Amino acid sequence: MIFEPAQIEISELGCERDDRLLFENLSMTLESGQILRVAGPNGAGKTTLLRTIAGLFEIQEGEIRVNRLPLKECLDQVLYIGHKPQVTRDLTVLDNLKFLTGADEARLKSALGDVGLKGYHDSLVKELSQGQGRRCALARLWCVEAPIWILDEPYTALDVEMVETLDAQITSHVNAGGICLFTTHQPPQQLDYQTLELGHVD
Amino acid sequence: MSIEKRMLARELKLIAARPGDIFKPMWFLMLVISMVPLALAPDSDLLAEIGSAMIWVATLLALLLNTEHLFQSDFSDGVLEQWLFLDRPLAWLVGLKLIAHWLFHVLPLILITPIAGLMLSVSTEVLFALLATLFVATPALTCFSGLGAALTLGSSRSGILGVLVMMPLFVPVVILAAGVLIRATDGSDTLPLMALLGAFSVVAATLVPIAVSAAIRLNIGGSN
Amino acid sequence: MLEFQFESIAAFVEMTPHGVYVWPIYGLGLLVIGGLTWLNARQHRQAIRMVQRNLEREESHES
Amino acid sequence: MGWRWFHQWGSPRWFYERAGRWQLVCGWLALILLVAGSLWGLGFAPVDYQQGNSYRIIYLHVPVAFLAQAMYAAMALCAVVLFVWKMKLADVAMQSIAVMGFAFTVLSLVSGAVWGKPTWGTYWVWDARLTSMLILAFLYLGAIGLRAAIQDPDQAGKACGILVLVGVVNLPIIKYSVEWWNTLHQPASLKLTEKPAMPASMWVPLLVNILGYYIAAAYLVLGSMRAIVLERERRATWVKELIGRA
Repeated sequence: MIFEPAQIEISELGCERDDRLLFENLSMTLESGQILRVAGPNGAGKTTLLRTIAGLFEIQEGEIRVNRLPLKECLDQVLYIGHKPQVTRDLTVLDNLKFLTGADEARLKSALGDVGLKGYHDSLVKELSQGQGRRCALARLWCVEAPIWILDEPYTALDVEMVETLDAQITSHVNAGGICLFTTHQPPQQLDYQTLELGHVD
Repeated sequence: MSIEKRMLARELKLIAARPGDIFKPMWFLMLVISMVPLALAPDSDLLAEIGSAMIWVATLLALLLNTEHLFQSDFSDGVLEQWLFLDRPLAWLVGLKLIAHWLFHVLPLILITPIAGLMLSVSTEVLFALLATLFVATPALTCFSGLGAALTLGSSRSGILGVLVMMPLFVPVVILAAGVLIRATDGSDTLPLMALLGAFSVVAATLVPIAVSAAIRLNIGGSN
Repeated sequence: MLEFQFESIAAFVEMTPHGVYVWPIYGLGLLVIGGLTWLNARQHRQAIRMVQRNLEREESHES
Repeated sequence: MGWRWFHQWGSPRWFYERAGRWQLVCGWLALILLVAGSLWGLGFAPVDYQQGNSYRIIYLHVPVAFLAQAMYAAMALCAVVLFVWKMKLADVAMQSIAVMGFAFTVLSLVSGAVWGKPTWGTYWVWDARLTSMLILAFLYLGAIGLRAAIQDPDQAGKACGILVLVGVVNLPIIKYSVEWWNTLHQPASLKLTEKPAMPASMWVPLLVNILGYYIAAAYLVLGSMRAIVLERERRATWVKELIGRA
């Protein structure tokens, strides 16, 4: 599928947490087709920035507009995957995804095939390994139609093969007109991305 | 499938996965009720007199017990923050969750109170009044204790703080319900009080989810 | 209007028969207000000391 | 940065410096009024023909009971200011008022109970006023406990704000229901009613003390707010300058 041209406009964003200034006067515009990696040392505010853009944190200073509308009105266009498992351990893989995505069963099963969880749809999440649980959360990237992806450490607990699959999926997403923001400690080889360095504000 | 149906379906599946969640509060209720004659005296007249009030208080405590962690596991799994991306206002989703909770966790509790009533020799008329008050009052109680649960989400050492914080707000509900029970014992008209209780419940069930959603948003904004 | 209602100071203190109830309450009131004043002052002192410690630490870092 | 600028009340420094002076004025004023009012009430107001000297407790009990309720309303007002204008000073005020309000509520409960002993022959009756005061004490405790349980001060403040707002909406309902409950259960003879016709020589000192306690409360709240502002702003430059200079 092809997305309408999308745009995220961040202007003069500032954030302070626990009396520490994380970033200030952060302005940038992200357009369809762009991949942005947010980099920086631990505690630099990567997660805070991503969660702010995802609308999970209240904006302390500045403004974020998506397609010229305030962020709050556009949250259904955002797909956010964070540190937490985002799956319920006592439910099956399929039930978890059904609740979060609302997609039909056939689509979900094919997405599970894409992330290498074919045949696991009836397993409870607590029976899966950590990597498999992570794949289950990531499977949403194959069955949700949101133009803006915000991925916090998506590569954690993935094997080489899955990393490649994920890179390919991100590439095809932005080629279709999506936007992707992510953080990671190991820079991915096969992506064409820009980098935003955090942790240099004083 | 609409988000509303997905919410309810998920709740049902969670219950199927963790049936103990339903039974523990019932177990608690029956235990508390069994303690009453032991602490007081096995005198059935005496028990009948205080029985309905005891059952009310015990049900209230049992309800608090199973609402205390209403949002906790979804919050720590990170599922709760995904609610923000669903195409519905958070307060609406919270309302759905509370309705599901009431249907699947509170209603069963109410339905076993007649057994407790028989154990404490409560008369049939009073028993019906008791059931009616519980039925009408518990939506408000569920909403308030849900608020307590949401307010204390982010704090790791909250203990039963959510319960302590919300209990004073139960005063009007308890008083009105007691009024109904007293009138039922006298044989006088209970309808006006029931209507008042119902009105309180409806207003609480409409407004409190907004406060709950504010509390959840606040706690999501505070966690990493 | 301003006429002392008791015959002596002793009667004032005694306040027959209710002195035992009245005086402790006023004592408690004094205790609460005084205690809160003391607590505020202590909290204030502690805050100042904390800032001073931070300043000293920063100075020792710089030198 | 951090504190959103919202005329002077948004500036912690402005508040901290001004509040020191206000606190001093309030403190002395309260002291004068309270000493005058209390001595007047204790020694110079005429004896009540029904209750004897025990009624002299009202010169403490009534002002403190007024304050206990007014301070909850003040806390709710602060919560509104916090949510509408994001003014953090309102949160500081909320934190201070919760503690002071609780103290005054307990004081009014205890003084009410001690007054009850010679008047009704018992320390505690489930009188409507006593009961709703007790509930109020629990509401204050909730606000204090919730704040203590949440680490991040901003978040704790907002959580408290939600709780206080829900509480203040419920407070009149609680009061009415308790009153209704009371008439349902209690014989009217035990109802605590002030005699409407109180001679001026009795109510003038009461008025002085009411004013005195209100100002004393302002003094206490300001003092506690200053300490909290300093504590929260300990990393701000103005604090370092202020204390470094001293």
